[in-house]
Amino acid sequence: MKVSDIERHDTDILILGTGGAGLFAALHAQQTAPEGAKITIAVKGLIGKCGCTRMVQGGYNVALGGGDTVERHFMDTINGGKWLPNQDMAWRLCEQAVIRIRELENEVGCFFDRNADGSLHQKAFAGQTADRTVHKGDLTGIEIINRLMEKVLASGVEKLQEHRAVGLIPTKDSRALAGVLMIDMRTGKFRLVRAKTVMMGTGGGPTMYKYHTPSGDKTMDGLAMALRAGLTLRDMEMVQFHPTGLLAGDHTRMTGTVLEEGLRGAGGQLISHTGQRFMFDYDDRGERATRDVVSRGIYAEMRKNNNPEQEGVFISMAHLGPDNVRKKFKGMVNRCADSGFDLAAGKVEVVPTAHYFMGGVVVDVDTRTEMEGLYVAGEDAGGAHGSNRLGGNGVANSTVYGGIAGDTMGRDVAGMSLRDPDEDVLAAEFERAIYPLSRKPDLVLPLRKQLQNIMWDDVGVMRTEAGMKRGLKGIASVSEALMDVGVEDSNLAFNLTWHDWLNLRSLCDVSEVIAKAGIARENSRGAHFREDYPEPGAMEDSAFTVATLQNGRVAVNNEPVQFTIVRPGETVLPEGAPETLVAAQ
Amino acid sequence: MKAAKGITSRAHPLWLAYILHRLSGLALALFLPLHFWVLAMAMTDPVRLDGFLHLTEAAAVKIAEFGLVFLLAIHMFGGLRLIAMEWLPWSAPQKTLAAGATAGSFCIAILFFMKAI
Amino acid sequence: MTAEVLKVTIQRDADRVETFDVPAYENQTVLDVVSWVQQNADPTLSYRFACRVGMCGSCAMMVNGVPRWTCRTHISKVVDGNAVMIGPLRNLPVIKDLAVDMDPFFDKWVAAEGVHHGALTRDDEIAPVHETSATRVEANAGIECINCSVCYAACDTVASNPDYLGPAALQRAWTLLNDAKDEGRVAILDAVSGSGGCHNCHSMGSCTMYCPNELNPMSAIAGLKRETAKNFFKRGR
Amino acid sequence: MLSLRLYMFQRLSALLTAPFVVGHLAVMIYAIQGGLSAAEILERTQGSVLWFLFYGIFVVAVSIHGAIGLRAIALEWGGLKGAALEGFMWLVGLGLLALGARAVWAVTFSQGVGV
Ligand SMILES: Cc1cc2nc3c(=O)[nH]c(=O)nc-3n(C[C@H](O)[C@H](O)[C@H](O)COP(=O)(O)OP(=O)(O)OC[C@H]3O[C@@H](n4cnc5c(N)ncnc54)[C@H](O)[C@@H]3O)c2cc1C
Ligand code: HEM
Ligand code: SF4
Ligand code: F3S
Ligand code: FES
Repeated sequence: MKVSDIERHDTDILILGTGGAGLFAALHAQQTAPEGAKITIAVKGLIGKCGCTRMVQGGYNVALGGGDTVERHFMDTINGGKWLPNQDMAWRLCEQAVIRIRELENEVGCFFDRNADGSLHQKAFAGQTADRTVHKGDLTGIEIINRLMEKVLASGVEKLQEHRAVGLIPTKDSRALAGVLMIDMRTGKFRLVRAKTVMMGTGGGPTMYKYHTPSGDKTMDGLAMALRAGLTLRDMEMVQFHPTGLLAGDHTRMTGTVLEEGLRGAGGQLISHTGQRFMFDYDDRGERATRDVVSRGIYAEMRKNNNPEQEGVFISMAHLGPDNVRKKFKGMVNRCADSGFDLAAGKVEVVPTAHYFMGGVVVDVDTRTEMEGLYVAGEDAGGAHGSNRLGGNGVANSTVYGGIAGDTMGRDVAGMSLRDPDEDVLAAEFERAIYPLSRKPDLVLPLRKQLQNIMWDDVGVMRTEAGMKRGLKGIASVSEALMDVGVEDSNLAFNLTWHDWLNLRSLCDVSEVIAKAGIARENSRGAHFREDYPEPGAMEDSAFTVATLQNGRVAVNNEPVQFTIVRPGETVLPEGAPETLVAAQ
Repeated sequence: MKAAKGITSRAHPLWLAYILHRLSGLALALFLPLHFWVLAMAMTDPVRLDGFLHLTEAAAVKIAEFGLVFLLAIHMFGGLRLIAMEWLPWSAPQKTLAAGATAGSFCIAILFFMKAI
Repeated sequence: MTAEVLKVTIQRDADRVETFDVPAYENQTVLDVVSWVQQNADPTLSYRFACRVGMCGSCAMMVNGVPRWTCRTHISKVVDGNAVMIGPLRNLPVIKDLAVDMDPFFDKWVAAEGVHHGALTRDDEIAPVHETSATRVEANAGIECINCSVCYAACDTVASNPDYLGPAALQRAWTLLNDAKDEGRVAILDAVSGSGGCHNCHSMGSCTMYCPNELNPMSAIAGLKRETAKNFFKRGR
Repeated sequence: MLSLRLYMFQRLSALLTAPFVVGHLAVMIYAIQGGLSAAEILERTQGSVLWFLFYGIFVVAVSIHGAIGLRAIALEWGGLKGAALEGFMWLVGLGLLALGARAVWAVTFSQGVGV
């Protein structure tokens, strides 16, 4: 294969990914772009059938009155993020969520659960001071994405399905983006799609951990591409772990998938290897403490036990009455039953599992990046959550900012024209992607497992400087070893092994950034916990990490947080507002 | 018949009801011209008609006719079942209906058979 | 499971199958078995999955002749002795090996008007809806469909009539018809009354039988037939 | 490719047919006692406007119903499409109607109007 074999394709607005961010961008771009503008949506899987927005269970955070306000939602988000969020982004998220949820119900056709009087039902995730989470049973994401997917499929946008983006190709002066290099996965051929504006919504995805929840297509491709293209990434040490991932063994993809938060909320108990409840040793809210706290509690118990035969702890629901559990958590009970566990009457082994990535590309409140023509939204964008994302703020973030990206692109595109790509970068990105095809074929999987173990052990739930340094070495050795692993090139059509290789390439690249940013943050905030620096540090002096690639090396710096709306110790809530509106459980 | 390729586990009551309905309808549609032709002999050749009707005495023909009445009955009940489930606002006891339709057809056919003997 | 090695036969082409020896592990799903083959034995094997927990509907295949979500099917549930036969999902064009092109399925979803027709906008309040109202209950019955195409693969009418919209698309149309917020009644009824419409369904029930979500497209389609018939009398067409 | 109209014709003709089938079966069960003969049949039916209407409507309904039914089978199992399919349906329908009409005529009025 030669560079000259790359097929060239032009469009006006290109969208990468079809999660909440991608699909909303497509709809909004259509509403705001000038008549006749061509919109193209490219995605690693099938439209709407990949990514994590579809996997959202718990729901969507939005303040809809009843005492709750945008201000309160905002304060919860800032507190949850331990004062690290970009406040303007967090504000916009909370404010626009109100509009977005109405759009979802009224224009897109979602149906969310109701109260007896017909109004929207809202509940509270841990860390919220109001019943705020709108949901459709415990399958909220399916409802949101199915409805969005229908709209987009019916809208007549150009579809490039099973097209994997492998490189952002800038202009010669590298000021602006010219297009995106992709592999048409079904044929194995390359395609350069030039566009006036590109939105990246590839959804991060911390799947470099031994236990992880995101869908299989998410492997940090977007952030790896952004890094190579010279963009700045922030908060890269911030990996959220969900406390209860299913532990079903090494040989099943089921391992790591989420057992929902609601189980603990409803009174589910966590039991250690000795058969004891332990969460009250760590926090007086017990099992109902926030995700980060429970994850660390479980991790500590696992370390105490240190038994490779029985790694995790157990979640037990039986005391709530098996029939009751079966009725209330039908989906979860069935899912466990499929892998041979009885959630209703028995106990199920669980581990913390990498769930969400708070870090991402630095953007402004309109999703613009430093590079003209490139916009980033959803989990790929950093800033809105700071050090921790509240349950329910993830899908709100991707849908709110996806829509904003669509609007912004639709407006910006009018004054823009197609740009010529830097052919040298194009050639380099192409060579990079076909690199393994010229090596001697070998297995990719063992290296992926190796990386996942390293990240879990050394850059995981609890971190130390020594551990992360060891982790960096490990990452480097996997990274190097990968360059000696080839992929058989006899048939490149739908060649998953080639894509496994490329996935691992992205994961290695971003893992290094995570470890370096982790080392750079010498305190513990939100999801980032340093055993050697357990204190959070003064909130007034909060800083966030920024990482860039400089001369081929990852450099991490700290930047002070700008308290543009509220300063630590203050609040935007009116005086005398109650601490929480959630009725005590 | 492309339909036969692929899926192998079709043996559930509703699919069986469908195939029975289709085959009985098909058989009826094939038999009908024959039936008409025989009756039309009343006009053209009454003697031969009698010859045919006498054949009904023969056991083999009896069984064939039994089959035919059975087909008619099964198709009718099956069809009424379908129309009921499509047009009446209930649908839950589908399988029972399917079984009931078959049972009803059997009753009629057997009644016919008994009388015929 | 007693077998230590599974004999996994995979349909590679219309007329080519290959058998692989796959080590049996605890908690293995059909998807895990397929993945094992690709990751260890034949790196060129193609298949599709995403969520791995029965939410995305992209992993369905024919397993011993039955359409199933492979990510949620424990291998012990399907092995015959220690053998299992895996093929691409029926009724859709094969891209390669076990990966099919799902576009026809979604084209029909759209053709059945399977998309919200709303009159309200983001500037309007969210309308109150009573979950216990008869129409809402009916709409809710099919709403959890994940468009996995299992029912579409199970249906013999789809197999023999390329125009037939199929159970999932029609079920979506029925859901919308019952959705108090949807304003597309006429368009939906027209869409399901055309040449590929609901009247092609013979109520063979395989859709309902095999839907892994325990949904009932057959009864949804019966609902469409009822509504269109009523309309026929009213409007004379 | 059964559109709504064909569907309605088929269902309505089926509903129409059902009572006739029941009637027909009843007569058969009654008539078959002691064997069948041409004379016996003709005796019952010759010259009767009622029987003419009974069997006449029956034949019309069954022709419509059967033709649409076979059309579905021709489409799904026979792979017929387009004009061939429609032609087949009309052929079956008109064929059944012709044969049926001839038979009804034969057993009712072919020998002139009787008593
Ligand atoms: C199991 C689970 C449960 C969750 N529950 C909740 C919840 O209850 N509430 C909440 O608020 N949040 C929840 N989240 C988080 C939430 O899902 C995410 O925050 C959000 O959906 C991310 O949206 P996104 O559009 O950025 O990315 P995604 O929805 O993940 O979409 C990413 C898209 O990019 C595509 N893509 C990836 N790489 C490439 C490439 N190289 N080229 C082209 N396309 C590519 C993917 O295929 C996919 O289509 C949950 C997440 C998981 C995993
Ligand atoms: C007794 C009254 C009858 C009723 C209630 C009845 C009902 C039905 C119904 C509802 C169908 C549609 C099936 C479907 O779409 O899946 C059907 C199909 C059919 N019927 Fe009848 N029918 C009757 C009599 C007859 C007779 C006498 C014949 C003989 C010509 C006949 C021939 C057919 C054929 C060939 C089909 C097509 C089968 C298929 O599509 O699977 N029917 N019938
Ligand atoms: S109805 Fe069931 S089988 Fe059919 S697509 Fe939906 S979830 Fe899948
Ligand atoms: S299997 Fe097919 S025929 Fe109808 S009832 Fe289901 S769609
Ligand atoms: S992988 Fe998503 S449903 Fe099986």
